[in-house]
Amino acid sequence: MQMFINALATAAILAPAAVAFTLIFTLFRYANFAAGGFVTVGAFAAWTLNAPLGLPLWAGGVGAMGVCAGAVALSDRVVFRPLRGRSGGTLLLVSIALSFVIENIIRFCFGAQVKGFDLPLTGPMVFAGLRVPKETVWVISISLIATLAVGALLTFTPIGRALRAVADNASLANVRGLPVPGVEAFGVIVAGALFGLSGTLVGVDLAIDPNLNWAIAIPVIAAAIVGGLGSPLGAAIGAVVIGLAEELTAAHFSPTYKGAVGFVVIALVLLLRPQGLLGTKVERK
Amino acid sequence: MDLTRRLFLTGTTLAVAAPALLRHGLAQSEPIKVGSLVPLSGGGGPYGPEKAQAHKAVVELVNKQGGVLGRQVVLISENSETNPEAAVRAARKMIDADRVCAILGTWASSVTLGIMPLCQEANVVQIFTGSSDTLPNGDKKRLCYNLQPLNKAWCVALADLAAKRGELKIAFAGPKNDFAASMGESFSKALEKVGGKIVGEPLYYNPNQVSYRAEAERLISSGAPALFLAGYVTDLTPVYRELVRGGYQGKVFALSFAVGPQFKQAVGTAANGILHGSPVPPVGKDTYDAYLNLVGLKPNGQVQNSYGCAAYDEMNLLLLGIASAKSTEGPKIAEHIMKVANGPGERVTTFEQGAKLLAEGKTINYDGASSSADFLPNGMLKSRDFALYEIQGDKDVLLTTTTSEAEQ
Amino acid sequence: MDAYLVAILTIAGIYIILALALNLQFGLTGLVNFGVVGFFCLGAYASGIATESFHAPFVGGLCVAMVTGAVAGGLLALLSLRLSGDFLAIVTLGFAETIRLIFNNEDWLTGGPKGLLIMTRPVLADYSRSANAWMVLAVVLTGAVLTLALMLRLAGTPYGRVLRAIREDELVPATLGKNVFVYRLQSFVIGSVLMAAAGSLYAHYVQTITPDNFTTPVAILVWMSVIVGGPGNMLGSVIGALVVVTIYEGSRFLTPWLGFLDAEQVSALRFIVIGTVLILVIRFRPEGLLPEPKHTPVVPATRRPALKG
Amino acid sequence: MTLLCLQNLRAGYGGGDIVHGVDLAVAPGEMVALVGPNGAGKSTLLKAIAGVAKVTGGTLTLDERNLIPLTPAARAQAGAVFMPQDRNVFRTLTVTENLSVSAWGCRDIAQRRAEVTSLLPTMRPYMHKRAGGLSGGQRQMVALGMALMARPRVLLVDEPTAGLSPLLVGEMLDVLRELAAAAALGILIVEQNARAALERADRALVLVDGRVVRSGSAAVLAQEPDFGALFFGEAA
Amino acid sequence: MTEPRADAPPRIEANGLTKRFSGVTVVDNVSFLVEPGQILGLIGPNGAGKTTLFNLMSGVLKPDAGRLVVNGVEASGLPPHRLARLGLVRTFQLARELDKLTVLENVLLAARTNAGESLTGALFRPAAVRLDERAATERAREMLALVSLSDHESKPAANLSGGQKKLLEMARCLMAEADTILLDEIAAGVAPHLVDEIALLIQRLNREHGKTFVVIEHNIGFIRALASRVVVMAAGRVLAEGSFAHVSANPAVVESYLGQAA
Repeated sequence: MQMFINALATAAILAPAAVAFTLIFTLFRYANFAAGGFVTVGAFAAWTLNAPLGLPLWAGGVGAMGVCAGAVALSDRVVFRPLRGRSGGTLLLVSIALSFVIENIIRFCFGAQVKGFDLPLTGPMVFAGLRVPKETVWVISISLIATLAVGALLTFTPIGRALRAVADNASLANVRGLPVPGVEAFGVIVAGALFGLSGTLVGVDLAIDPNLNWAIAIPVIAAAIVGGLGSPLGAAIGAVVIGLAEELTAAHFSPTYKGAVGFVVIALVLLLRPQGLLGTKVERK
Repeated sequence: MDLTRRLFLTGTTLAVAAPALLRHGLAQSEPIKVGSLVPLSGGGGPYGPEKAQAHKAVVELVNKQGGVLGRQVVLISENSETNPEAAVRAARKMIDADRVCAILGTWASSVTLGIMPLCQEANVVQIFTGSSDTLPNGDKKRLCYNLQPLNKAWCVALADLAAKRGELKIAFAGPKNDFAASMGESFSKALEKVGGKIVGEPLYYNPNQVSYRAEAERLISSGAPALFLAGYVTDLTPVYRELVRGGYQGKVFALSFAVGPQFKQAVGTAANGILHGSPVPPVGKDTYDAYLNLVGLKPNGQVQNSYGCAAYDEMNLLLLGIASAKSTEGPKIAEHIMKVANGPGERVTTFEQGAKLLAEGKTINYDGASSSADFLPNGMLKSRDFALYEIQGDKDVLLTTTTSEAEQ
Repeated sequence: MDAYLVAILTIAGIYIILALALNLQFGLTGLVNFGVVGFFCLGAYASGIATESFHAPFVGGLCVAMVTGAVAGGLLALLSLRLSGDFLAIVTLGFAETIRLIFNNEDWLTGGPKGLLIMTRPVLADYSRSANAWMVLAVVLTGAVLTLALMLRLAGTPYGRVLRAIREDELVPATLGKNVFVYRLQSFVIGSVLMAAAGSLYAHYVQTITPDNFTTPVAILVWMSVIVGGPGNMLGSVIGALVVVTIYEGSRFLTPWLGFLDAEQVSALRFIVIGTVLILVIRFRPEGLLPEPKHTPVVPATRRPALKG
Repeated sequence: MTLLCLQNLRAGYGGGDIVHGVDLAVAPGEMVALVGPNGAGKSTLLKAIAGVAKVTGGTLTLDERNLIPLTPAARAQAGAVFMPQDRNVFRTLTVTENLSVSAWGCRDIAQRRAEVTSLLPTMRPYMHKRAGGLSGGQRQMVALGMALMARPRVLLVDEPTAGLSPLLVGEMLDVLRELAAAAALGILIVEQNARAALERADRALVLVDGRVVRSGSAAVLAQEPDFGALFFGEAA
Repeated sequence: MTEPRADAPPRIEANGLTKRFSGVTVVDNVSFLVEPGQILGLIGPNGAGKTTLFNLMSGVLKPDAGRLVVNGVEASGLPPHRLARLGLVRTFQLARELDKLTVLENVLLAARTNAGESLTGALFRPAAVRLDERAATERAREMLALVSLSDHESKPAANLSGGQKKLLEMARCLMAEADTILLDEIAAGVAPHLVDEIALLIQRLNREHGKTFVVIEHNIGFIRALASRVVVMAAGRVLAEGSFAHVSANPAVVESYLGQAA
């Protein structure tokens, strides 16, 4: 049970980023490995606003969401849009290269020193022998609220509906009078904000340093893939699965192999889903 | 085909011509070249700059005073990135392109060991700070000097402190690297010697992961009344944070270099009560103050730049060794470093004093800023001061200082 | 300085082998293998363990490395090649990371994070240091030249044509009777074997290998070599690898002019530049420095048979 | 009165014209059928009007407004609404959502939806199902409903009966016929089931190789003795 | 209608082939025979399942039910390359030229035997490779000449026009020396004078070389001129079968094209 709480806490960090990854994937059909890079950007943005500039953490988080939304939108405009229509492998390579550029820009600007939020460290609350740190309660609730909010946004609002419509069939959306580029831009911004949120939550839980990039990219992508790359709910559930798998590995096997968990899970899922990420094969011409 | 051929010809011409041109440009360089290979990024990133600064300060001072054997010293600085792969590339450049006679300042044991085969082959002296017990193994030519005691000595000091505090059941955790692995082994032995026992298996984890919750969970559920965390600041911070949040109540022992200002800033008041120890410069000693003044710091009775002072000694020892050997050949320098470091001879604390006496044909014994700088025959430090502290209200409160002798 | 050039050329030779192997997989066959560094690492350790723990000679270590590479490549291919391209990319990436973790954790076999010290070298005993360096260089360059010859041969024969056809549209060669899976498998395994061989050469050249030597940036450099040189062009990979090693090593000599940056920033800048160049090349010159060569027919087109009937 | 007017319209997809100069007019309440053999350019003509295929020459107006410079979305807003042949519903959205999303930017979505459901009452039982799970006939009905959400002046319908059973073919075409009358819509329909279409359309054009080879009253055309031959490509 | 030869098994024997996509039956229990030396026309309105049937026959798709026998060999569910080796090759409705290969290379790829296409051959048998490649090149040039693409042999295939790409596919099929060739709308998008040439070519190959063809075509004139037998499909089923005159007189066929008056 304690383990389940811990897994949930890990899942809570991963979930917003996994949802964002899914969103970008459904909109544009590419696996954006720069996800970890964007989360790192979020963490550093939140830290900059919180620690050196002295803003409260919630303001830092909101700022991080803004910064990340901008960064993701910029990367989409500058890097990915001109490459639309290239093969999935090419885009994957580009996104990996991009994540390296992002990681090193952060290193260039902030150095390799670890950073932490200006946040008092306190002991856990104890319920029936279960230890629940206060931050974990916050992290889980915020993540849950954010995921539900995005779910609600996608399900109930006109723009969310439009987003799903564009992701489903952009050319039909165009004919049906939807402003496709605008809707795509909105989706990119929502995804960016979610990356920023994940970055802030990572910062609450972990030390912030540029190495976060790969450490977070893999579980995030694994969560999204486990979730089926379709729905935000799926990505959130995927995050819980990855969280549990990591906790189990660390508890019963060896913590040093935790890094491989994401990949093993991806491999297993894809083996059961042999058509690969893109679902059905896209006709070449 | 034509293009390929032309490319090939151009390439060949360049490849043949380049060394000749470069050799011409760098012909018979008068200055003595010394390599400074410090971690400016990666796990050792926090400690590299002070080492680089110390190297530079000594070299500038010595050059101002007329150099070594009448020759200027040129410092070649590279970043080891705390990564053996990067360090090997950098070392190769220093050795083959710059033709340095020594490489100073490597910090992580893996880096020191990584470049060791290169240095051995090229007869390049290595002076460094490291604590892995495997360090002496690769030094077949006796070219290495270590200004930090090995883990064994370090662990003896910490185990003593633990015993004094009545903590005899301690669980061990550290990142999966050479340093922590050797620390775990040594600590377990040292603890047994004072009648204690390690709880469970030593726990190793990978640095750079998203969550350390599972590791903290394992430590908490082991029920150990005390923990020894041999991590660097990058991984210690999140592990400690998870421990606090997980409600861990026991005592925590750590290594001083990991619980510096960054750590304290990151965990705040929760750092109170952490016990930590490290090899320290002899605070208040004239040599240490001289070092601080040289790099522009004021002695304040506190430990400052605990690796910078070692770097200061690294450079002084090397230059004195060269002055004594009257040669820039590695094996000769190494031989003479032992002489100037261990004596017998007149005590000197700076290069200037030493060089003067050497020129007069006298023998010297260098007394360093980080320790008295006396070495075992294998190049490892004989003894060094250890200080043990407790964090109280953002400050490191000195509990005791001991001198721990290295075993041979 | 020439000793340094020898060192750089040795590294470049190793990168050339890696780039050629990846070019066979990606440039010719269209297989997106992000696990380059995994096979490289596997070869290095296999060879190191064979020579140090089992006292095999260098050539023995090299053979062990190649066999290990073949087995690992074959298994990975069987597991993932039937599936779509992006799947292979992720699985190979995971393979590389897992290999690194295993070598980092299984100290009894690999020495764990402190690495493996390798005393066996491809040199004759009792020669000077610089002679040794030249001998290692000769061995590595021989390997690179052999690899290049092999690749040019494969690319220039009808075999290479089938691979390129598979890259363009696997259905066409399939409906013309080519067993696409077997070709892909062969291409992947040959590439893996060569990468492992490169790992072996690397291990015996640097003499200390730790898992930290085999992180993703190495894979990025190899990919950059192939992309910049020109996917599908074997000479391009050679030039690409030289360009990449020059950028990577050459940037060291820029440090004095970048005095206003600290060392950390310089090293970060290096990767920013490499990543950006990679993206720019993919965007603006996907064919690389040397475009895929035109394959001229074996019989020149002299006579043209008239349309009969 | 003319609603939609094409003069000498040429169109294609960028690799040479497929439609070689077509004149055509559609009036409100009128249903015009476009028939002809496969590959004659019927769908391309429809797509050119909707803005999906490229117009390369001629004029195209709706209510005397030039449509050519407009994007597909703007043309839909102007009243020229296209119902594609396949992939014409958002499969992952429910029917209600499909309808709502098709009235992007409108304030009276609920009212429009009520209007459309009253025009197409057969949709009622499956309003909350995902469109991907509907049968072919139901899906076509939803696609039609989506087109109607934009309150079209002219409806451009591309083979609405493809893949439908014969019974549903008639039903679908009847619905369109009634719509044209009830909402004073102009309907331009491309239809494979030529006979069924001609039976309901007011006028018809026979397109072969991108040119109109026959046009006039649907009833008259249907009676022509060589009509069948046209579809075996012999009139070309 | 060509009489089936007693000594040879049918080129293709389809028995109850069925294929469903997400619940929709696209090919529904289709059975027919293709005898050696036949030119079989396959016609029907859009969406009748003709191309899907081709995909089933060439192994690109696996049937959900039914059997396929090619040249007397059980071939249900075989992968495309095995079917190709049984002597059955196809073209694609949308030409699938290999963009970056030259026109000549596109054709060379189809060579039936080429020592250089095996790994060991490419590496260890240079003489055989050269010999085979020389023969293949000469043959490929003949094929290109047949489809009037000789002038383009060194162009990348991507630079051909749509019609030329179709011709290239045709040349590739001929190069493959298969005895049964499936042509999917080979004449669509091809200039009219070339369509006639293709028709002549098919006829000649059929008469002189005994090649068997299955032809999907919307150009009814083309079918009428060529096909010795016609299969009409509608809504996934075989609607009628027989000579062109026979099926075009069939009211059900006319209905399927024109739609029934409801």
